Amino acid sequence: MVVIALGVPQVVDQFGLLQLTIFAAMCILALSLGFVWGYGGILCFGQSAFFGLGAYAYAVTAVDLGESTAAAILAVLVPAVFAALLGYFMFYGRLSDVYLGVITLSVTLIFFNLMNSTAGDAYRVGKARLNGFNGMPSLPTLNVPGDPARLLDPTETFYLVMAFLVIVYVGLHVLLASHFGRVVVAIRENEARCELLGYDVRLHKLLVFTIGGGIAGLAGCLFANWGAFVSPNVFSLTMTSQIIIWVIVGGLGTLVGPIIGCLIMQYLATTLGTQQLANTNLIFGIIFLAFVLLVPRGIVPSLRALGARAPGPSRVHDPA
Amino acid sequence: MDLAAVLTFEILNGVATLVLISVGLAIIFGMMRVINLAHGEFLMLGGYAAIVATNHGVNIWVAMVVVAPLVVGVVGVIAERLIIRVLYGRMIDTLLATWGLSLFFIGIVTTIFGNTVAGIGAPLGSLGVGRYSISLYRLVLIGIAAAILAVIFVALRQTRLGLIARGTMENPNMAAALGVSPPRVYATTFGVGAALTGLAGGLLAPISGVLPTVGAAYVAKAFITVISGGTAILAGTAAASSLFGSVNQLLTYFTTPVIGEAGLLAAAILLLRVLPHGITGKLFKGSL
Amino acid sequence: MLSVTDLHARYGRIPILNGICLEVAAGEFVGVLGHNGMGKTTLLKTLMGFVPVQRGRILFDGADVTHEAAYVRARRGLGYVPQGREIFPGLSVRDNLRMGFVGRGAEERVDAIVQTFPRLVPLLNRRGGALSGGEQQLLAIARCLAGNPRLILFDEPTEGIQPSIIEELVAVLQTLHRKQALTIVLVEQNLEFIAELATRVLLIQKGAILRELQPGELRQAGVLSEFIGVDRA
Amino acid sequence: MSDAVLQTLGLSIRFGGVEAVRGVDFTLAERELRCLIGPNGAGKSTLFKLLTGQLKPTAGRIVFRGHDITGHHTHAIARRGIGIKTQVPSLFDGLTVREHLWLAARRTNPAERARAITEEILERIGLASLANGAVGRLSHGLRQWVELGTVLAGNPELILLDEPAAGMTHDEVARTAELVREINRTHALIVVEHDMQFVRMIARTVTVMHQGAVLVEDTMDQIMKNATVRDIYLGKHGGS
Repeated sequence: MVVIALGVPQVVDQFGLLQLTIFAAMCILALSLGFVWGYGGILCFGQSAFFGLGAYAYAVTAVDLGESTAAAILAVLVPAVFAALLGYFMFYGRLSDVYLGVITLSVTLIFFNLMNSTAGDAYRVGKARLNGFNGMPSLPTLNVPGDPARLLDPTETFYLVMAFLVIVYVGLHVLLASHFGRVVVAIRENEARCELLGYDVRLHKLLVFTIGGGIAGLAGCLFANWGAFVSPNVFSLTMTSQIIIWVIVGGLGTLVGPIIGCLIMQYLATTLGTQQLANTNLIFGIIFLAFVLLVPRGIVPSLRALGARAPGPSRVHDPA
Repeated sequence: MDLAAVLTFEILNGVATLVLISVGLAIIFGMMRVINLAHGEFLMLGGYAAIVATNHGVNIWVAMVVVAPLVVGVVGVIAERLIIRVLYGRMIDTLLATWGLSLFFIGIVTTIFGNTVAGIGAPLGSLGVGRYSISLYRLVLIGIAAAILAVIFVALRQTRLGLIARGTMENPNMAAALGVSPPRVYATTFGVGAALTGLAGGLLAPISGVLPTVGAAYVAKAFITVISGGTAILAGTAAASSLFGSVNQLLTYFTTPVIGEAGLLAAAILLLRVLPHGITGKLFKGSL
Repeated sequence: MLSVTDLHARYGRIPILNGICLEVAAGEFVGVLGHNGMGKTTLLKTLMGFVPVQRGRILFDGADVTHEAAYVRARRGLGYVPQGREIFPGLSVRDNLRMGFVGRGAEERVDAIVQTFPRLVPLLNRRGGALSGGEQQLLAIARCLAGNPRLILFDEPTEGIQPSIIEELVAVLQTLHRKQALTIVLVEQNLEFIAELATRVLLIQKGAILRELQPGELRQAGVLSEFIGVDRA
Repeated sequence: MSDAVLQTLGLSIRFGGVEAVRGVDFTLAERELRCLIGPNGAGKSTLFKLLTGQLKPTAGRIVFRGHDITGHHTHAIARRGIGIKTQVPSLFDGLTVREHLWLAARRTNPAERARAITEEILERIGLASLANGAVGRLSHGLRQWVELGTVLAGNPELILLDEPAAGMTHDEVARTAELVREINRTHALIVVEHDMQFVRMIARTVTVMHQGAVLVEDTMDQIMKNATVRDIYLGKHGGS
């Protein structure tokens, strides 16, 4: 992965590089839900709330300070803290799965409505005007820490986003292999048994949810930086649906799955967007339904199951 | 005095809107424990049905009160047959499938009508209250919301179908052991819930206009109302609508709509922290 | 009337029924005796259609009902009085009875049925959930009768019931069997109750019929010990 | 009182109109093995759920090793040292047998020690050959063993076993009895079981519950001679 990443800017043109940068940022977002839902078993339908909060936190801070380092840090912290707060109410109130899904979805939709109605001079944070549905244009992009004048060029941004993707991917792998991670998976399998073994289920879920919120915020920061623009659409139903579809298509319980799902669907969305043959929502709705009804486990786990059933001669070890 | 009257009207209006947009969802949730994520799109379809019918010369009242619920009711029955029934007992898959359905509806309506706002003029005029004026049509909506709750109450209490519905809701297996067919009850429930949602969509079309993504504007409030209400269809909807409608309208009146929305959400999250099964999960147990 | 061959069923992943064979002729009162966890309740739930059959066959009145839905079996005339009674707690006693027969003329039917259960008459407008265990048991039987079944499956009607009402239950069941000629299958761990009522007793153990006894044999010391599990051979 | 591992005082729980457990006073001594029997609905499993915090009592207190644990969270009670094998095995279907034991052992032990405990328990319950298989595919009997092993790996001070012999063959029942006696050398246990043969293999003192209350407490021999106990088992409705 790292080798490919380093080689890419040499062979791809500027437009392709920008495309790949945004794809990578979205993969980080996909990973955040793949972790929270696929491993933590937390049905979060509102991952875009944290993504959007990250984007707005970056936008507002960057405009106010004219420097991106603090903005990027806040873009991770603000959604993480918000996730912790929301998570506290949900997990310590012992809301069931379905309620959790609906509440998180409602939260992001209310953010959407809220941000849409912040047009006008009254809605500003310091120098930063929120601008309602028009969004915040011309945001300062990422600069070298401590040197606001030295902005990152597209190639550097690409490297940076790829580096974050690798760090998040590897970091989640390490986390899942740790004691904490294995307890998280055990909670997904059977909450009651975990409690009977003495593990605090609520606390573990809260931590997973908070980490997921922070990662989604990072993706939001990279997204806002990529277009130097953020609008309430980061909270929209379409946005939050997309994240769910990535994970469903790719498969729950893997980290590669959401990345693959994200890449396939992003590619599809880009292609559909340019040719206007059929409405994107229509196609997405059909894919969504098809996967839930026909391939409920998603691509990666289904392929793995196929692979496990097929007689692979190199994997057969006779114990005798 | 005028202010008090207008404020009361605003609050009743907020409550009535919540009742209208959430009662269909509440029926489906209360009876089947299914949360229909395409609920917002059912509202949207109701709006389009009313507008298209009106533009084709149908009387606006007939379009809103007859055509919209009929169209959406049929859509609901078809959706139950093709999707919900297949996933019966798999709650999360049902949620996801209805989400797919929601995108599908948005897509298909956008393809047909385009991504622009359609609307019809609100019938009736307005009424002067001292220095203020209130819309007669909104006054009628308050009446309709109250009437819907009353009709549901009577239907559940007094009719044979209502008895079967209440029995199946309490214990579907025992109802089946007595010869009641739960699949048929569920199909009917989903149809009735969808039809009421279509009715709400039709009635709200003159006020807010319709566009393919209008569902998102309503649906969060509807979910919050139903979940906070708990499983009792009538008591839950009425209690949660009254609470959130008042919070929302009062905050909106004295501050801004933004704070009104945020206040509604905060009130719901606080409420669910205290009562995880909703208002009727603990209080008013066993009510309709 | 009811013919069961080699019935296998499991609860989740736990096998509960391991090849039950059972023949019930019209007019019989068959008692199935067994301890907790021996598969009594699962047997009735499988017969009623709430637990899927893994292997074997169920014939009711000559028709193969093995894979039919519960409500279809109920409409064929199979009645069910479940363990724990399963009264609709939020419905009134009258509505509970009306649930037993939702067709036309339900009111008259309810009035007629209640005559046989005088204890329920003053309670008709009470919520089902507010009744005592014994009253609920009578209501569950009355509700089942409202549907006019030809064969009734009873699941431990004496569980958690006061002795005085158990005597009343004996009388009610005797009337149903002798005067109304209903066919009855009753599962119980209450040995006395079965001995008093059944015309034939089957001993169920680990999901299979261990052997058949005459009601009189139930009072023999050897059988008693075997049932309790003290002197298992 | 100081040598009591567990003590309940007037423990009760009510579901709607039904009092499933009524004023239970129960004392368990250090290293004691107690069998809990009684007909269906006597309140045995409910009592276990109260002891592990899965249900909150409506009245009464639970004292474990001198600490009042009434109303504490399930995980907090488990941390104090109460382990339970539930009636229907409660397991992580997607995880392997080894992972089960490791998760239980690792909570109180460093990684190295947890691995050692895992291997030791695998040998002890005889599941070493299945250690890397997903538990979801195992038969009911084997699942019982996995759960027992998981409880042991956590090394709780008090072990509750709810129907440990259910669904086992005669040989397996005998092996389970052997294991229970062995555990009892170092741990206090309460065992709920319907299989009277199994109870006779392990029991010294037996508590009989009926309709939510403790009916009688005595040695196994005395219990079997007790007329009231016989009556409730035969359905003569005695004792109420």
